[in-house]
Amino acid sequence: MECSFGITGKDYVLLASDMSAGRSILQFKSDENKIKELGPHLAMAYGGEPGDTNNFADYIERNMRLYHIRHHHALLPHAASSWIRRSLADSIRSRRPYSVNLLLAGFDTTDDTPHLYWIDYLGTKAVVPYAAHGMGMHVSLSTMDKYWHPNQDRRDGVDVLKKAIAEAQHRLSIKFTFNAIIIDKDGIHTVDLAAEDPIGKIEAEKAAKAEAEAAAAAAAAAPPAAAPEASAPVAAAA
Amino acid sequence: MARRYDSRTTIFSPEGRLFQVEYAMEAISHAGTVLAVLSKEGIAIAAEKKVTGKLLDLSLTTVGGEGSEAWMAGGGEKIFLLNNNILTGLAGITSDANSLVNFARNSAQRHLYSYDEDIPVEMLVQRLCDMKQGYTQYGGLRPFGVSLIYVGWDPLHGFQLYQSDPSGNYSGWKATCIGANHSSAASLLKQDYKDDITLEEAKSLCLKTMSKTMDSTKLSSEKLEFATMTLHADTKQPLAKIYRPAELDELLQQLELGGTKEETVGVGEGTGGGGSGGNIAVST
Amino acid sequence: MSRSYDRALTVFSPDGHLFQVEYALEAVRRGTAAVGVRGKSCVVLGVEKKSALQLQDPRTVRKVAMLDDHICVAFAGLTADGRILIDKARVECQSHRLTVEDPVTVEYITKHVAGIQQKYTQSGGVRPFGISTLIVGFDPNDTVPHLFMTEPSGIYSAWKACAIGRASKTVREFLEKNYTENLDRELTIKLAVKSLLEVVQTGAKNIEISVMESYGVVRSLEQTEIEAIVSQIESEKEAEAERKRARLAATQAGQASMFASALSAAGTGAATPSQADASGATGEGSDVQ
Amino acid sequence: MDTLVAQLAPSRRGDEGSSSTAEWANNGYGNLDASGAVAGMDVPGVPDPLAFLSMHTDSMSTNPQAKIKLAHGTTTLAFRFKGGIIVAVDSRATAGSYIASGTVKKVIEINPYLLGTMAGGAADCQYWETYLGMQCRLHELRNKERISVAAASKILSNLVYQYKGMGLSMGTMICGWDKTGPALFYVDSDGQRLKGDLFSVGSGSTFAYGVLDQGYKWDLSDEEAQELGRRSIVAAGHRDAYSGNTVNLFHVRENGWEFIKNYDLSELWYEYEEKKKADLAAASAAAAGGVPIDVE
Amino acid sequence: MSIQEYNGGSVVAMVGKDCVAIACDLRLGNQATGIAMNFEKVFPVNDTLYYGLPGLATDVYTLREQLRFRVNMYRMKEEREITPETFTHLLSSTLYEKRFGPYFLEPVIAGIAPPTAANPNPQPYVSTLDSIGCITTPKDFAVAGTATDKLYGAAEGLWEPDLEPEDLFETISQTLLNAVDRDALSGWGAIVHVITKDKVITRTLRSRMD
Repeated sequence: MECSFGITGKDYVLLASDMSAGRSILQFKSDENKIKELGPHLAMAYGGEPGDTNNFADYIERNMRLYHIRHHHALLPHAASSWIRRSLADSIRSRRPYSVNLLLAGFDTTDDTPHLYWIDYLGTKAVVPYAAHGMGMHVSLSTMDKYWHPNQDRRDGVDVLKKAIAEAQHRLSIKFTFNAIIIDKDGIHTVDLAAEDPIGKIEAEKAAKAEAEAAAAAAAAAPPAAAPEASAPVAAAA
Repeated sequence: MARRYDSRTTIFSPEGRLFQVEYAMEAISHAGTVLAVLSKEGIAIAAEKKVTGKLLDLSLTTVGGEGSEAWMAGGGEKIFLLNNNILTGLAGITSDANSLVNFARNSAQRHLYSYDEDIPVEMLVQRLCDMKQGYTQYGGLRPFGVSLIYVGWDPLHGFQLYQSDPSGNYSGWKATCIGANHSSAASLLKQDYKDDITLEEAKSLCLKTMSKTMDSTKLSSEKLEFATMTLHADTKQPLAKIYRPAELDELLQQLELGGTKEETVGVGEGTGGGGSGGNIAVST
Repeated sequence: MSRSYDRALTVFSPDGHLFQVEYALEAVRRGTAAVGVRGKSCVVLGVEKKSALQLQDPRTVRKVAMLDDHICVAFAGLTADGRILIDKARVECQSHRLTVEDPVTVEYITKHVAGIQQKYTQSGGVRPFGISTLIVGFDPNDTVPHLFMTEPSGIYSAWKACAIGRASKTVREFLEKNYTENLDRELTIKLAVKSLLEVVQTGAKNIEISVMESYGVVRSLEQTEIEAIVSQIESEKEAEAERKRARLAATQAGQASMFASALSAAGTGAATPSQADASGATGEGSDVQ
Repeated sequence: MDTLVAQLAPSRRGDEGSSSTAEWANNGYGNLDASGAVAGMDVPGVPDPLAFLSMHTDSMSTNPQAKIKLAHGTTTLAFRFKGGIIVAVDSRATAGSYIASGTVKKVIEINPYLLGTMAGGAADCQYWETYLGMQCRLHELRNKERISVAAASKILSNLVYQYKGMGLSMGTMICGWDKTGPALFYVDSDGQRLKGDLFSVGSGSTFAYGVLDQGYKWDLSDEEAQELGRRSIVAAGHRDAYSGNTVNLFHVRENGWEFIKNYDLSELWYEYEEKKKADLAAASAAAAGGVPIDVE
Repeated sequence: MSIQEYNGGSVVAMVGKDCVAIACDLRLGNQATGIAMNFEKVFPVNDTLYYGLPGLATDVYTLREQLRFRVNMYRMKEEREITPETFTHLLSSTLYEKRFGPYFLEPVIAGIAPPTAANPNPQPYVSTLDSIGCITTPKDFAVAGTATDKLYGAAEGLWEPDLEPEDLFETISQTLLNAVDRDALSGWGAIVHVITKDKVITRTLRSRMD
């Protein structure tokens, strides 16, 4: 009873997931965040068997963090997808497999490319430009087939996502609410789907932050102790 | 009684020193020199070979090759490919070195298996050093009598050059040297190294320093192994090249460092099985 | 021969010493210096950096490391041992979060690190870790800074200010003399730098400072910032020395006027800060930091 | 009244004894009785026909390993708009993963004013919709006017409801034009009957909806509507393994239905991809420098 | 639907005159739903040896990565390329290790060994294995995947001995395309490799997208 979408564009990748949590026909919660940030440029939307989902997501999150802190850099999206896939592939042949499906989205900062992986509980991995899991797979894939095109900009991407979500909300008897994020070279930003122009909002926030930083730097430059960003190795904390 | 002796191989001296480790380093300072120079376009590495005997039969070994051929070019004794993107030059006890090379290759393949990417250079260095450290801390083991220079490329930090020693320490360098005469070589490198050095200059600096460090006046492929790590012009993927004896001699001649051909006896040119394929089979 | 000798490298000597542990501490004393100072609402780690050689890549020289978002560690002793121990601690930090969701507390991870070190003083066939650590950080949902130290023996202890590594005794004495409670951020950093200057003669370029200001907020100071602090300290010292000289001159003048006969050279050369063991001559072998 | 019901009701469970050759002789070919109702459907003489059916066939999808694989897997759609009704279907029939046919006619031309679509059991649809055509003709003769779409669909619904629980499998849309204008009903073998503006049925229907819903509005022009129908079937044929091959497109207007064309689905897919690329190139060219102007 | 059919996909390999060809479709499905049209099932071992793994996609990745590990170690230890025969046996024993929980795959191998002193003129080689490692070495062609039945039909009709590389390319392409057109779970593009002693010709085919 879940639904998630991923869409890549020219220099970003979008990820959206429904926010319901429950058992069989009962919904306990309609504001559960089922998108997990796994690094500065990596996140996954996950669903599946209740219990398995959160345990698996935590396991992945901690391992990604450990890798990051051990090696001073986060796993690149491709390597992360490979490791996560292997975890599921090993699990499927274990005594008690994790029943978790996920969309893994990341931005590779070494060559500035967005990445999206469709991964299921068997450990199947597909490298795709856009994808859906759960109910969305059946009702909205064709919507994305029609409206997605390569190299589209952020606003076009959000439009496609909104169409896919609209289709799911229109055709499925369960009513979902969605949350979404966008990952680009600056990291992960939340997308407010209710906003008139979610991208404009993010851009405004980014601009404001840059301005504040510039102001702070200018202010700090005046007294002897300049304060630009933290440098390695302590930057790992940032 | 013997066991007690064994297990006391790595213990602290009253001054807090690990003599076994220091002795191991001593052993290395007599070994053939290995020297490497980093540039933005790639890295050059050279190693001094000790000629052991005139009757040594090298006809069955393949020395040198580029890309996937380099995998099968283990006929050398000083320079090895550890992974697609990493070459190493070793100084010290050869048998220890072989065991380390094997461990490194296995580690690299394990990383490839888990992450479907070439192992980042520093990570492999760290893997190896963690093991070396273990051999300085656990009883019944002596430290590895090998220092290594690693040259490699990964997308995170580009070209990188590291060295490690028997204690399990490692550090990154722009140009460095291990083995015999390493301190004099290091000071030569310090003098001549520029930050904007090109690959051609790095190769030349590497070999010229080597010729000054080694006793013999004229270098040749009989006394030297040489390799480069660059990026493939088209694919932008790391490309290791271990020089074949003929190629090295040609390079030495160009640099006027020797390279005069003696009658080479049976040094193979390789089996010649379609070499243009690149690295596809090996990784990614 | 008794087999127990085979199993443990670290055994009691007839007069009750664990020599290997004591010798390991010697390895620590041969390492570069590290200090930790706790302020009112921040905690500072300062380390002596061996000057990177001209051709060395400074990225690979690491003496201060993060264990988790909110915990920072500095060590003195055998570098390779340090790397291994830090790695074990990092794994524990993430495992702890995975099993109980909460991040570790500073004391918890200190205890864990010390526990590992202790094990290596007692288990079969291993030598102790040749390092001491300073672990600093903030507990989750708390604003109190913490500073702990661990030793090769597995002893751990909480401190207001502490030093490890070469000449640590001198630095500790300095800290004991100069520490005051509730230092603000600037003064905490200054004290850390000042104490390091007791052993580091070469000044700012061989000092690295990390400041933890609250949970998960860590900054390492830029070289220019440290230089600014060092020059400030020096000018203060200068002024102090000037004052002293002036006072001395005045006294001498007074004395001179009193006693026409000169009692020359009696009090000159006012106590310079005790010069620490500056040899720095680490053994040729095992690399220590 | 009871007699009427008795006549209309099919014999259940074949308890009148098996349809003997004698009966055949009396009634001629076909299994209709004198009144035109279905005389006797053979039902296997087992306690539970449904279990029997699902043991031997894959009609229920409960037993995919069944030896007898009935043709199924489909995408059909129909929608009402100001210019009438668009009916579009694919043409693939599969038995297991085997594509048994790529040229199945999934629109059944009941009469010049009525179309029925076919999803589920091919035979079920064919038989009962043909039978419906007969009933419609009879209605026309008896009442001297065309049967309404509502009535026709009700007849079909009533018929299949008789057999509920016995393994019939059909999901169909009855489309036509009557006094009320364009009319569209969905009828399935559960007996469900729905009036509506837009339906899609079959294994690929969810994918068809994905395009249909986003492009549908009442005021579509004829061309737009036909394109929407086509595009939706292509979307479904692309994603669903059990749909595809060709698109059959029909348009129902006031004076009856018209068969527009049969399209190769894969060719259409490539065309749409090409168009996407061309649009993108045009857009980027426009963004780059607008319309190039010749300068001399 | 069986687990081997879960993701769909097919592979075919054919012997020619001093050449071999191996081809696969590109579909990755989630049962009936197509997910990706870039899922290659044929991988290179070296310049003259390829293998295909139709079957359960998760096992395609796992086995491929495991084989890459083993072949790389073989190459480094032996300091030579693995031959098709040896690779087949390596694959066989790797599969048999999972005798009681098999990989749901039916590998197909195609290659030509590099010439050696002992074997100066190696012959083109095609083999296929079942999911637990039983080897068969046909002289003509090998097929596997969800379109197996249809591939057999097409290949029996189209294949003939001693085809030159270009003719072999045509034959294997037609075989694959016609077979997957009758298979609901294969298709969505195809890729063909023709391996000769000194080069590999790789071409992607335009196929039905439904």
